Amino acid sequence: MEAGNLSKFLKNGAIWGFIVIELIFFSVAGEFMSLSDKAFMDVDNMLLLLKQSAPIGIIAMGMTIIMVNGNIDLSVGAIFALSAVILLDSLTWTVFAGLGDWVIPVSWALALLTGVGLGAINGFIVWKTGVDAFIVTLGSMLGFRGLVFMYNGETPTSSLNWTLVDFAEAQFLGLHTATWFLAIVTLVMWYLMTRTVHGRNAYAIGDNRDAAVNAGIKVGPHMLINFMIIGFLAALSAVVFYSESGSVNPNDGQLYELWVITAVVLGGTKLTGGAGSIVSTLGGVLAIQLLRKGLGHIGADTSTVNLVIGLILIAVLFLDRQLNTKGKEELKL
Amino acid sequence: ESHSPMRIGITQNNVGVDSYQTTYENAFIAAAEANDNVEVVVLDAGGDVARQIAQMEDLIQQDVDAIIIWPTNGEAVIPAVRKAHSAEIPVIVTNSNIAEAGFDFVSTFSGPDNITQGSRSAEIMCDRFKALGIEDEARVVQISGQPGYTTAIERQKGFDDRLPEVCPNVTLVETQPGDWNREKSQQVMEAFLVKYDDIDGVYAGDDNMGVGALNAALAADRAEGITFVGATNFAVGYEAMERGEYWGSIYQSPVDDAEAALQSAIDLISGEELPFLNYFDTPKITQDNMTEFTKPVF
Amino acid sequence: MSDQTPALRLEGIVKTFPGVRALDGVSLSVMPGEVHALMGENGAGKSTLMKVLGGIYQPQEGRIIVEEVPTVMTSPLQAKSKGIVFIHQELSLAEELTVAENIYLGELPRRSFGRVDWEKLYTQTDAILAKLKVGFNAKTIVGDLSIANQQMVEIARALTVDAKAVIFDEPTASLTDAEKVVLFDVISDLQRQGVGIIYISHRMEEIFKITDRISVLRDGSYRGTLETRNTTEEEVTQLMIGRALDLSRNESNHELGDVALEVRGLSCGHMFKDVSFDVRRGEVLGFYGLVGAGRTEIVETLFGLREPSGGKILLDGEEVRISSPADAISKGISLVPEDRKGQGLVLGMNCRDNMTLPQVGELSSGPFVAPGAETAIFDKYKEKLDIRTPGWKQTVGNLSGGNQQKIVIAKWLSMHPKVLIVDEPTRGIDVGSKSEIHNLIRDLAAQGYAVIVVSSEMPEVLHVSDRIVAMFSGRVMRTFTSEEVTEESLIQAISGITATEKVA
Amino acid sequence: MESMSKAGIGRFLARQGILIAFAVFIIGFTLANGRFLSPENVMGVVRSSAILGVMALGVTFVVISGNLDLSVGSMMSFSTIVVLDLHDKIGPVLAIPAMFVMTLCLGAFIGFLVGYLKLNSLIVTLGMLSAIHGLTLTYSGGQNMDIADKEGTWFSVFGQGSALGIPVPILIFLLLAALLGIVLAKTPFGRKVYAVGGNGTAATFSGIKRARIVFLCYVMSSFCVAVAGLIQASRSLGSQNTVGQGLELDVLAAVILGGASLLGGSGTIFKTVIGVLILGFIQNGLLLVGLQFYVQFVVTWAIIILAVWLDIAAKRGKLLSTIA
Ligand SMILES: Nc1ncnc2c1ncn2[C@@H]1O[C@H](COP(=O)(O)OP(=O)(O)OP(=O)(O)O)[C@@H](O)[C@H]1O
Ligand SMILES: Nc1ncnc2c1ncn2[C@@H]1O[C@H](COP(=O)(O)OP(=O)(O)OP(=O)(O)O)[C@@H](O)[C@H]1O
Ligand SMILES: O[C@@H]1[C@@H](O)[C@H](O)OC[C@H]1O
Ligand SMILES: [Mg+2]
Ligand SMILES: [Mg+2]
Repeated sequence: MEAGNLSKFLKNGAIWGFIVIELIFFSVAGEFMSLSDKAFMDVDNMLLLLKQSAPIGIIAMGMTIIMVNGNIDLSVGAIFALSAVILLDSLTWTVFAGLGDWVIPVSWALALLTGVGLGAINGFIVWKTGVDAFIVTLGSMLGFRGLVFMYNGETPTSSLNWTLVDFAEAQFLGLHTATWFLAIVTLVMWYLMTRTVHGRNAYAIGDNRDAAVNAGIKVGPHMLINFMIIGFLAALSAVVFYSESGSVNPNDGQLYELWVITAVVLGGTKLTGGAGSIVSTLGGVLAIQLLRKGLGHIGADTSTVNLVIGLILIAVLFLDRQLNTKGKEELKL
Repeated sequence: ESHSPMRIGITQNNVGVDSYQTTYENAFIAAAEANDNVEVVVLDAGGDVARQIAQMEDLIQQDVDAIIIWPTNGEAVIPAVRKAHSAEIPVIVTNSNIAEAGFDFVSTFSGPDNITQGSRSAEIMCDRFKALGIEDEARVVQISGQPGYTTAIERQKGFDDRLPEVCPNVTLVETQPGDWNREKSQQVMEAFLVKYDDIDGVYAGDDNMGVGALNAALAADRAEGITFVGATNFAVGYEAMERGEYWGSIYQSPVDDAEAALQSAIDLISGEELPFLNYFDTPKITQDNMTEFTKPVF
Repeated sequence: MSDQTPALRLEGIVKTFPGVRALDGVSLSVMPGEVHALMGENGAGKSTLMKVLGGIYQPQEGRIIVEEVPTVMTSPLQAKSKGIVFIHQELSLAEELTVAENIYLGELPRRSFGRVDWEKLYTQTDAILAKLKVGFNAKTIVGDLSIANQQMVEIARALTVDAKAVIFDEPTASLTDAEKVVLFDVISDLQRQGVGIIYISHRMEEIFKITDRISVLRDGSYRGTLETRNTTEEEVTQLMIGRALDLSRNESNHELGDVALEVRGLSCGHMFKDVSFDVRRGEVLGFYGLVGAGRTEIVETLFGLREPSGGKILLDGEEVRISSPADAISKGISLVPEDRKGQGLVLGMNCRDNMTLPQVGELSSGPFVAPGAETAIFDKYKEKLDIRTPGWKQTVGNLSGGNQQKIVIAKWLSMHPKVLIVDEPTRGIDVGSKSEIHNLIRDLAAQGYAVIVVSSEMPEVLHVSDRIVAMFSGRVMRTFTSEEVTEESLIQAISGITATEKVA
Repeated sequence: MESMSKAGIGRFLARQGILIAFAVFIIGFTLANGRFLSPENVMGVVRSSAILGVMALGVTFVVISGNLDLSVGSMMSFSTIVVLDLHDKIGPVLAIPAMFVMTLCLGAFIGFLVGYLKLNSLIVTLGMLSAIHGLTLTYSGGQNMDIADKEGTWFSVFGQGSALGIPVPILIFLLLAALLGIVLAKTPFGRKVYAVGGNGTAATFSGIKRARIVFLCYVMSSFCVAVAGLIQASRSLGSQNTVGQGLELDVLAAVILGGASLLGGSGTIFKTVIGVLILGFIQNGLLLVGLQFYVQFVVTWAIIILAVWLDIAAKRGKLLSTIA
């Protein structure tokens, strides 16, 4: 049993090992190459790291359950943008003029509702048409983006509300607002996936869909709920981020889907479904953010950043595989 | 607080997107290297606001002496700029400005005036139509930059507003985005050519797209009768003008752009007063006056 | 019995697939507390009938009546709610999940807010596992279990609900004798509780041991029901295949040739150690042992799928290193793997292409595949092994379990290997075809091939082998010749008893 | 009788679902704009789809073998930039093979990682998307690459020439499609690709060298990318560094639209060609109708989902899915 736990830890530990390597590397390299006197591992810098991980991180938690469930969602970037548009625009709606700052929770709710609704559209189509989630969400990645542009043309939707900004920039017990949101989402999703019937069924469906169906699990509603969850989280990510930045470009969130999926897969979630963990996803998110931050810290230029990020993604995968092979005894497949 | 050397950080919008931005980055680094008294850290937001805000925070955290920002979104970065301001780090906005709400937290803007550029393109187009005597019937299509890009929006606005003022009888038939991309623009133009038998002018948000449109027209044998006007004169545009296929553009040097931004930062750190809006001039360039300009290096 | 109300009745069920009339007006009734056997050749329609009953397929015609109430089974969930439990022929498990979660798949015990009641889940599961006397626990990950143990997990599902009827579709196909005993105990428990049981199997001895009545299907239609007490194997077989079966061993008195394959002191990690044996041309060498004895790992090593940690392999007297299956094939070794779905077939591919996959390169004419030659091979083995399929274009996944197995066997027979290894070759194969395959194996030996048969069925190894290697826990305990072997000595050897004796 | 003919139609639809969807859109667009079906326009669409199409041919192999390739867009930028740069430096005769060799090396590298090292193809090719972009920027210094003497080079033939009245890009696309279609459908290699994607373990057990097959699929894909880069470079005789950016998703969409499953083991070259044409005609049709670009986004969304839905609904003989 104990040996099992240890090997399991090593298995899931690859990403954390990589994070440690990153920290060491950038700390040392930073001494020579950074123009800042401050150490890379300065506490404030690490707190920033957590905060900056929030936009991708919050969505990645939703992507984990979606992928464990055996689906994928390429439309999260567009949902992120559309929810942000609703958030910022509704702050200025005249119907809410009387509310004062109480408009804030109302706008949040509207934005979150938007996310849930868009997620539901995806989920419903996947369920009822039987078209693969990849296609459905590839389509809605475009379609939802179209809606963003339809809403306000090419111009950004803006509404800088300083009360909101102050709230978003605040630090409580040292952690930024965004970090708190990331932490809470991580915790809740971890609980959902490891402790609830819905979460366990998601694993079962992703692992062996026929078996789940034979056992009487309702696959459709589960998928629908999971798409609503990721829609909600994409919107929450937007709420957290745009409360601080106050303006959304119609292009915002583009390529988020790819980074989110990368983080999730780096964390060890299987693309084919059935396996994955929230905690490892958090590792994947931090690893990517750290990489960006670290490369900035040592002043790498654009082409180097592209090159290095790409190759390092591959290297992590390689490392992970080396740690996971059971050795010579394994079947050579 | 006089460090020597001065430490200046820049976060650019999206360096990979075209050679204008890469040339800007290279020129910026070169200018900094030429100055012993300056050290720079150069970051690229890859077009992502969130990444840009994170980079602002990192630069503040690194306690640089000045921050230059080429905003991905002129409004979204305001709170981040405010943070720099509170940390007493002067901020210079470059290339495209931030929104007015943020002016309080910014020391100076240095860059081109994109709205003016759009209007000037409209004027070039109109003048050419007048010379050809078709100012009362000409029909124009527009290929705009990447949707959502400040530069794209402003140039389109400048053009859309100015054209009816100078040439009230010219019709702007349709606008479609070409995403700053030559190939995409070529496809858009191909469709325009099928759809409209009569096209007299094409306005493209930059020369890369303008040349894409030109290629489409050349392939369809319809380039002869069309006046092509772009913006940001790229080397391809300049060459097409030399060949007489492309009429005009707006001359804008990324090298000037970068050097001006860096200089503004240096001046600020050294305690100089600068005007708030530091536009550098971006003149009209057409086949008629192109000999006055050197061929762009990018 | 006849004045009781049946637990379950099926009336005039018709189910067709494109090009196949799988069920043609089948009727069946099962009494409470009865074990009702469903028999028929591969492809006769047994699994399809059960899937109709289990709500997986909707029939075109016919009625299902549960305790005298006509019921439309629209989904597995609904069937379950009517008290019908279905233990599938093909494993239907989520491998990444625990044993407990699999057993209670779809009905995990809940607490408030949709939380799983883990305590209840584990105690209930452990109680069930105790009844099944298995060597793993509720928290074991299913993917880490052997196929046999996975089958036990599947069986455990029958014990979770108050079932009215339980369907076992070939539950023993991958069980060894010890586990079978447990299964039969479970079945008689259920029987005592008044549950009606439908039991599908191709193994006559089981049928006669545990069932009360036997219904027979042939080509999708109902052929009759027999009282087990009052019938004989011959009668059942006659009804199933329309003729009597010749079960005598094909004793061709051919000479044994040279040693084709020799294994000396072969080891692979902790999976097997110091294994030595040889097979001659013209000989069938059987491997017998308990689950986990390491037989499969040995043959996988011979086929280049595992790296040995010691020892040597000699082919025709020459030492060889076998680096991959491709290498093994080129050296004349073939392996019929034990897991037909996972290792044997590309389920989405058609029958012919599956069958000729290992030789598609050799069969080609110029740069192109040779469909003619491939179809010829297919036709030959379809005939030889009596494979039931509307044609070579049929997707293999749509074939019945037994017919899929035949495709796998044909795939390797058609390669004419020097050494043919078959691992559990007749899993899920009907009686008629089984003896056909046994005869084929004997024939091949007679033609001078060296054959290794790994099997967990004692009658099978006894029937086909010239010599039998008995294995226990990764080691060869003893090698028997067909003259000296007895059931008792074989059981002793594979239980490790010989080992202690030897040590003592 | 009635049920027979019904079944017949059903089976016909099941095979032709995607073609029918295609026909419906064509009719729709033709009604909306009479010029849609004019020979020039059709030719134009096919010509500009050729680049995407050529790439999709290679990706079809990769997808059938059970993997993904997200690196094709960025690799295409690389090929285009390299061949344009070398054109002026060593002349087209050497530039073309040199570019092919470099591109094939990239493909071989990916094939090695995914095939032999068995690394996850999504991450590997996503990583390569970024890395190759970095490589291209380094190579070109981020500058546009243009051939100096645009009039005087025969290099323009691949993108702008025509033979027998048909533009060369179309010829290349169709020839390559025919060739690769035959490879996939009629050769042992093709069969092995299906087997590896359908069940890699069973393929290995059948003596197929799975790693090598996967490797070759990526090499094939990079070959197609090189061809696409050649056409692209020749078409405009100059290029931005980002010329192929974002094409990876379009390519994938075309392949999937054609009916290949992301799980591997299914798909055909013919269907991919249909997928490519559908995408090309949708884009062009919407431009001709003159909707705002964002309305086009929304309509494209609807069309993609409808097309695939129709295709699979026809196969299963029911409009709604059987998912419980
Ligand atoms: N989904 C399907 N599509 C097409 N044909 C099918 C499908 N499922 C079953 N069949 C066909 O229906 C017939 C009956 O198959 P079934 O699985 O019921 O046989 P079985 O009696 O269980 O055989 P076995 O003993 O081999 O398991 C076979 O000819 C099979 O090929
Ligand atoms: N003590 C054990 N408990 C649980 N699983 C075991 C044990 N020993 C081996 N196994 C697993 O059981 C599986 C079957 O083992 P193996 O293939 O060696 O048995 P076998 O003799 O071929 O029997 P069979 O193939 O009939 O199950 C292997 O995957 C192995 O990992
Ligand atoms: O030409 C454009 C340049 O002027 C702008 O600033 O950035 C985008 C470019 O394509
Ligand atoms: Mg069956
Ligand atoms: Mg075995």
